[in-house]
Amino acid sequence: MVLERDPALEVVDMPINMGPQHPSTHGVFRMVLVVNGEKIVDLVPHIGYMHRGGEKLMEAMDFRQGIGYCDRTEYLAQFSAELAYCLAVERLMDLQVPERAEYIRVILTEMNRLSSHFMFAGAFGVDAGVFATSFTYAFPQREFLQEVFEEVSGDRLMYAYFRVGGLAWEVPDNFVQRVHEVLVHSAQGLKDIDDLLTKNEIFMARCQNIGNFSADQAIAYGLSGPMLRASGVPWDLRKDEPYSVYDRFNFEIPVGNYGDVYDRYLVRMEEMRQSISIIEQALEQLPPDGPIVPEKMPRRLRTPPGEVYAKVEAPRGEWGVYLVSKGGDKPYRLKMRSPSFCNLSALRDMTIGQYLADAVMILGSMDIVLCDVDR
Amino acid sequence: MTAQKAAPPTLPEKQVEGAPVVAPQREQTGIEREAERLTPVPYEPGTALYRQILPGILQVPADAMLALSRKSSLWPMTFGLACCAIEMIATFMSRHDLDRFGIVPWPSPRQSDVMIVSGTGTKKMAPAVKLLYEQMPNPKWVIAMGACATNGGPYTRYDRVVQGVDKIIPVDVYVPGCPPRPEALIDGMLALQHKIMEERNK
Amino acid sequence: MTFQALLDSYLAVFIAAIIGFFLVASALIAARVLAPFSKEKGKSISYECGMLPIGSTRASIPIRYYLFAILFLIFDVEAVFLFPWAVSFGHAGKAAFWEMVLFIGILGAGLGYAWKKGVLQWNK
Amino acid sequence: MTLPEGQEPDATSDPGATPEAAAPAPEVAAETPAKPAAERPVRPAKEAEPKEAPRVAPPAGSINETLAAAAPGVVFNAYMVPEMKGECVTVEVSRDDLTAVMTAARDDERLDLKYLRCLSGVDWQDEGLEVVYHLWSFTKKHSLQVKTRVTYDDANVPSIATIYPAADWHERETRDMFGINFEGHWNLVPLLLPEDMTDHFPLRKDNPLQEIEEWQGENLRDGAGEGDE
Repeated sequence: MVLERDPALEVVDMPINMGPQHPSTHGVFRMVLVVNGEKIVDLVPHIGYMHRGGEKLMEAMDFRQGIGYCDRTEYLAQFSAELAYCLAVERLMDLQVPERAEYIRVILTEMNRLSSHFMFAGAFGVDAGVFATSFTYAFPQREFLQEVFEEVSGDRLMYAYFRVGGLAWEVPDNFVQRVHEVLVHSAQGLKDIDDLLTKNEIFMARCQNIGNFSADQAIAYGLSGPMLRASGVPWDLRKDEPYSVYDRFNFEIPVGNYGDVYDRYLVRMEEMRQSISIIEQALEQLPPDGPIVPEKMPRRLRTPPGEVYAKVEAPRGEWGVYLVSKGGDKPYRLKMRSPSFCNLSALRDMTIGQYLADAVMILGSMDIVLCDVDR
Repeated sequence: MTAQKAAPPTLPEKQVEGAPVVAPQREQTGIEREAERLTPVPYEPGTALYRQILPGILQVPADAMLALSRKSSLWPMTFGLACCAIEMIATFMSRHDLDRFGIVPWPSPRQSDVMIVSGTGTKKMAPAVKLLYEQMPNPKWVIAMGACATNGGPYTRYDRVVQGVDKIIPVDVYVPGCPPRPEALIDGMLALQHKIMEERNK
Repeated sequence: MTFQALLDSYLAVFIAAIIGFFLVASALIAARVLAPFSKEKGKSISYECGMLPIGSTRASIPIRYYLFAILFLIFDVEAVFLFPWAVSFGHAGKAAFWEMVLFIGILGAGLGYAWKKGVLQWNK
Repeated sequence: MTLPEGQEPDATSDPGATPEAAAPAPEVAAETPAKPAAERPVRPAKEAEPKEAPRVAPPAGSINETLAAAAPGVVFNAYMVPEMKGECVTVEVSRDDLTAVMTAARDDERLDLKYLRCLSGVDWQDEGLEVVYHLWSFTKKHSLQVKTRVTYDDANVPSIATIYPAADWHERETRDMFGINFEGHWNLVPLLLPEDMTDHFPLRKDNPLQEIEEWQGENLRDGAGEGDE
């Protein structure tokens, strides 16, 4: 006589819904965690809650109107998105961007990287349990940076300041002096967050050795940016495939060696220091005057038929634009290769086997922007 | 080449006189199934017990006192959808402090009074928005922050976007802007407070 | 301590209990009376981040949570005993001190044993 | 967004440096008072713009020879598009030997294209649907662009999610947007669309944009429109 066990008493894996409205999903991302006690057995990510068809609408807009959608798709690193879009169209039309415009673009993109990483540090602190302290450290620095962006482009968040071929208008006269001021604040803010989080016992215990991803796993899953560099692949588009004038600055690329959550945090912190030094070098080499739009700008932006894949090192990774054009002033097909989308696809294999509390840390370390994921 | 290749309708074999022509039942397309998920939530103010038991003359001060207390401690639910969420967080933070109005961001709908819809309401997110709105306790208000929540904003022509959150939940205050500046959101909050004081005796 | 003094000291406790009761009662009654209730379709659905709840709550919880709960309970009760001792620590005399040290020692040994057996680790 | 006023193009500017672009000569700048129609220069007739991007054979010794060696028995035509600045050789492969090419690209140590950078679908309307793969190699520092084209009614492409795990979500997204069915994909459930919407493909060219609704009066709560002032 075989005693079979009552199925009701069986310890079954419990699905937990970490849904679209959740303080630590950085937006509308939903994942169903199948949990056995504290260990995560399976993870089913659901995205698409912010899919609002940026690519379809950009096909209906000509090249000047499409820039607004780049900002709204990647709304923490707007200048990187605009830069990639402008590089794609400029390379398609073989336009030569004047010197001064290139330098101003680099300065603004690197300042945007600072403000994006400050947002990461603030949000990551909240995930680690330092409830609002890291936010109150990070956001004043973002406000200083946004002040300069507002003086330059007129808007706090949606700049639409880069144009195909250069810039929309001249920067204000005290631009260089304002940027120096803001850099002093940013350096101080970076030091505050560093003192608050990096050497913190509990923070290190929570971050180290979870969500490890080896180098070839990271390459196989198509990760890019700080996620790839934290896994030990020294790959930075600004260094290895230099675009615009990045080859004229010298800066190092921080590379982690374990690929865990703590390395990703350290890589981003080090990247902020490198960005500050890049901005300072760019400010010195900035030609004081000169055109910001090429003289021979055609009145209507018509591109020859063809295709181009332009890529930029955005704070989250490689933000690429695959632009197919059949001639005419509207892109025929425009695919935005967003780094958050590719990094997020690796979340499942990073989180299975970890504890429930670490899933939040791993998701936070990816620094995803949900509109970038769903486009 | 029609986009939705619906299954070809099956023709009834023989037509029996007088028999009602049964419309060929084809399997619902995705869009039709989604239509009933997007039905708007009716606005129900709900009636408080003290309105029945307190005599009329005492209701006026009670309403005034309640409205004053409700308006000066509005707890918004952190419901950051898209780019407007960044401006909403910037408004909560130290420079454009919302705490001075008694506005404390609250993660769960069970204890929050205001739902700030900051971002685009897509059709996939609409059932979640409706459910969260229904789960909020009753004196509740909705602020549609930004152009996307007001009428779809720059994404209004895409067919996966609900053209304005007021098509699914009743909205009280619309804050213009894409994204609205923190001052605009504060102005929206003050307008809501003014509205609460106005509507107290309904 | 005459019976009257005893009664007076318990009077304070009695008054505190009454105030506590009325505080809680007023909060509940105020919510019931003042809040405008409305029976909406989704109001009673349990909150799960905006989604319909999945999985059943009848699923049986792994046994390890029970161990954590018991350990917490033991040391919570220990803390309750520590409070009166800590208050009267100054004039309680030596014996009370060593008695409490013995008490904490026994519980500490229990914790050490549990720690060594790996109860505090979650590894399956 | 108008052109900055300082940069009014003069009438004689030739249209940019792109040789093939037959951009129409811009009209006469408007500073001079409007000339009577008779003297206005007749605009040269616009030559028909080339619809297809000019294709250049890749130089000798480039990546497509190594690919041919690595994946024998696969017929493909390789070309380069000038706009890609000589950086990307494009290989058009038929759908059946796509997996052969992909495994060769990833495993062959001469190619070593371990990184799938981007996978995108393109809807060419009458010429069918096209899937474009961008591959990159970290060690060899070269890139390859692989294209396959399928017709509308049997839009099936073998899935490469097993070869490149990065393609998993890209393929699900391309299926959502274009309806290209990737056979062999382990869970081809809609990713960006609701789970039960498998017959609506938003990014196809014949799927129109939604009309902007006029004032949405009937959906607003009654009395919400009047405002109190």
